[in-house]
Amino acid sequence: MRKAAITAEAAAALVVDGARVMIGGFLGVGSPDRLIDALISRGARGLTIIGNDTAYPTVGVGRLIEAGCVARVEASHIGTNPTTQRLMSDGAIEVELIPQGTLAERIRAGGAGLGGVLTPTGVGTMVAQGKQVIEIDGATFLLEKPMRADFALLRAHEADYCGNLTYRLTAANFNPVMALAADCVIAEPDEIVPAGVIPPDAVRTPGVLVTHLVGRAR
Amino acid sequence: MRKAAITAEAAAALVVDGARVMIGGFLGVGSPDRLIDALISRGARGLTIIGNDTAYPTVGVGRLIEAGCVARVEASHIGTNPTTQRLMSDGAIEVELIPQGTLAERIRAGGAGLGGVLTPTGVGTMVAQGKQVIEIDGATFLLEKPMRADFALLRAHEADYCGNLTYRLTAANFNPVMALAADCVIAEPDEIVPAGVIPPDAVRTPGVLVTHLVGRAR
Amino acid sequence: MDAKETIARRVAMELRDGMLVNLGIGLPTLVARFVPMGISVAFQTENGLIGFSAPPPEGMANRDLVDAGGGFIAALPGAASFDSATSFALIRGGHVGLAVLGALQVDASGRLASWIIPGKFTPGMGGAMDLVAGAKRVIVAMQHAAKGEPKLVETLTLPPTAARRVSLIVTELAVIEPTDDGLALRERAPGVSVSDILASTGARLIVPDDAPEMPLGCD
Amino acid sequence: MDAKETIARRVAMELRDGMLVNLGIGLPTLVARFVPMGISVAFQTENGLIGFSAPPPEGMANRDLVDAGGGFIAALPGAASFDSATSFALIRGGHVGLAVLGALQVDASGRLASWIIPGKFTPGMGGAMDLVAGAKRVIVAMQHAAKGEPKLVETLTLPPTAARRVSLIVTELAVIEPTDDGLALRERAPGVSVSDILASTGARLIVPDDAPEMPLGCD
Repeated sequence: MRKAAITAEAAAALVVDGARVMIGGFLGVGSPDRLIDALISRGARGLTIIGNDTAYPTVGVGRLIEAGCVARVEASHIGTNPTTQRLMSDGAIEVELIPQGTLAERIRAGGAGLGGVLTPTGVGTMVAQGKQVIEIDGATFLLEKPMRADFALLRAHEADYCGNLTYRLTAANFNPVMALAADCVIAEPDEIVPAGVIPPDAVRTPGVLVTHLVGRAR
Repeated sequence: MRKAAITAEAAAALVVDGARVMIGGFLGVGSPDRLIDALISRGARGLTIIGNDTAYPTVGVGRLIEAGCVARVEASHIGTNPTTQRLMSDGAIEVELIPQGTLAERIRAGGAGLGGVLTPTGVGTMVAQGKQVIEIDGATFLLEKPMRADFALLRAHEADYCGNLTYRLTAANFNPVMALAADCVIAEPDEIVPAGVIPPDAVRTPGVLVTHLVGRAR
Repeated sequence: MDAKETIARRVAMELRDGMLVNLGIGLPTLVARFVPMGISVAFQTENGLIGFSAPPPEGMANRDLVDAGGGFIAALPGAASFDSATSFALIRGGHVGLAVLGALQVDASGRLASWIIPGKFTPGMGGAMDLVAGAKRVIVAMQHAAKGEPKLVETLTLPPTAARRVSLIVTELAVIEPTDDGLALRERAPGVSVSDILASTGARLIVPDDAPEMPLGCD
Repeated sequence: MDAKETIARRVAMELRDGMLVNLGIGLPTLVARFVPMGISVAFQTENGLIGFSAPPPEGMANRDLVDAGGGFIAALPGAASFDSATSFALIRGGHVGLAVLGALQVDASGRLASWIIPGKFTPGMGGAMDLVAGAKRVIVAMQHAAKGEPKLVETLTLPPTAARRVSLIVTELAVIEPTDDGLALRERAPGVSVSDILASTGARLIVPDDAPEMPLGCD
């Protein structure tokens, strides 16, 4: 089940304008920087970005915002990026704010074939507006819908020839759940190693979930 | 956050008669054999066992059944253990059968503070009897309740002094989700190593979830 | 070629390059022996591993490495292990391209029964209900009849494993596809006539003018 | 001792041996500096690690190892890393013994507001809503007033972060506990009088006959 590596440019060409795109990372840590570069270079437009945050104007997802690639953001936090704040106020981009744990679990549900997430988070707040509230054994939960995307752009530490991925320390964050929840999963690893180099117990994302690996720059 | 190791006998003494007990393992692989020995030695009675299966009469959870420790089983499969079948027919033990993926997800939900699991599995079958059916965006899901237990008895490969656990190959199975979902979590590792020997990225169950570690036999 | 090999060989013709495949315990396990040349598939064992072959070399078995039937397996280079929640996220989430399962019965609507014979034997559903609910394609691999009784029946007399219609049924006599109009005969086993098939089938079959012989690959 | 240190020191007195603790960005982060002698706690950063200290030694920072505020941290021996879904399983599932959070407002019912000032600033809730919903205890660590306006108010004028009542409020002036009857004054900061506290508080306070001075640990 070997995969051929593609370039970041070839990968960015797959990500069509207007697509729903999950991007791993937390304030830029664990974000696929070469894929982001390539999306900016090709002048991507109208993307919906799903991720934890929009980092900073010069970092991670923030660079896509700055470059005008983004029409909509679904994230838990945009407070570190004044550009996101400003474009949202101006009506130039839409922002949906989602509690961080709910975001992770909705993506996992989308990838795991579950019908939704029943969470106590957000009950009695603005987050509950328009959502079904379900009482179970005396406790109250919001029914949050599963999330999926057309593409997931991941940053990994190591990949092997089969597409198996490892992540490092706090750079894992949303990458592993996003690997489950997109039609096309593109992983940008720091290193690529032959099959068998990553022990089975060290794999965090099985290679069958990965559509394309971004190879080393020439 | 160091933990002191306790003996399997001391651990078995904590597991009171009549308790709800999750036990890791799949046909005995990844089951905590020394804890099972100790429960049999102390003559445990009336336990509700939650696990994938009841293995074989001389293996894993099957030995608890054989020794008369068990009043009730919540599992996905009992076909490999004729004793479980016979005791169920005789009315000597109760058995609730739960689809394997639903069992894993219900335990995870119990440990993750979710109100339930919305799964397509079991819709239109006997498993759906008495359960709420929820329609979400045109698809039908069963609402399956979260599961928790008084105790989780886990088999791990390595533990460190902080209680961090690793598992090996197919011996992980239900152990990691069970670590989230019991009031008292007792782990029986093959090896115990000093803090720092297991790299952070290799940890599969963070030590904060583990109440007691079973030490090496003297 | 015995009945089981015929079934396993025919099912193997449904494998496609790059597929993630889950083979049920028993007969479906045999399919792994007949993967067509030039095709690479990944096998998942739902107790927590993708990328295995069975059995391990003599004397090399590891107690922590078994398949869902409890038999020792070997991991291939590039194997990945994971816990049960992740394994069933893969299954329920549609990441398994093909699940091959045994069955006690399949009925005219394409539903299968496989986990309980009330009052007689209650093995439990294990992972089968999730596989039928979640895999992209589900193939039932079973002998056409058991103890002279047809296993293809008009309406299940045993409790169903899922409401979902399976994709294909492969027996040692025939390949049958459940459709909106009922069970359609697609292929005959070599040397088996349509009337042989009808005689062993307890459900109405839609019989085409010409049912070709099933391909069984080559060695 | 400045206001922030007073707050951080007092909150640190609530730490208990063996606790899993999550400190919010900003002021709450300071609590880690004042862990009482003889007590060992594990700090979680919700972006995916338990067991860290901050900052790393000069020149030793790793780009893949940061806290939830984006600052470089060091991992301690025995640290464990995990993804966001697992991190919030720990938070939502009640495995975090204590969460310390900042707030814009807390009202007489003990609800906090911390994630949006409609029309002015919309940082988002990040992990705060999950922490308030799931941690065993939630302590609000905040300055008593902002720009002369009380942050303790009768009823929130900002959107709440959760319906749940927080466990304790610690400011540089007082320790206040939300109860069924309203906000109860528990302790005064050294040198602060009850009337000082009342003057900066926008909600009714239940004042005891004797409000002791808050303990601030020793160095």
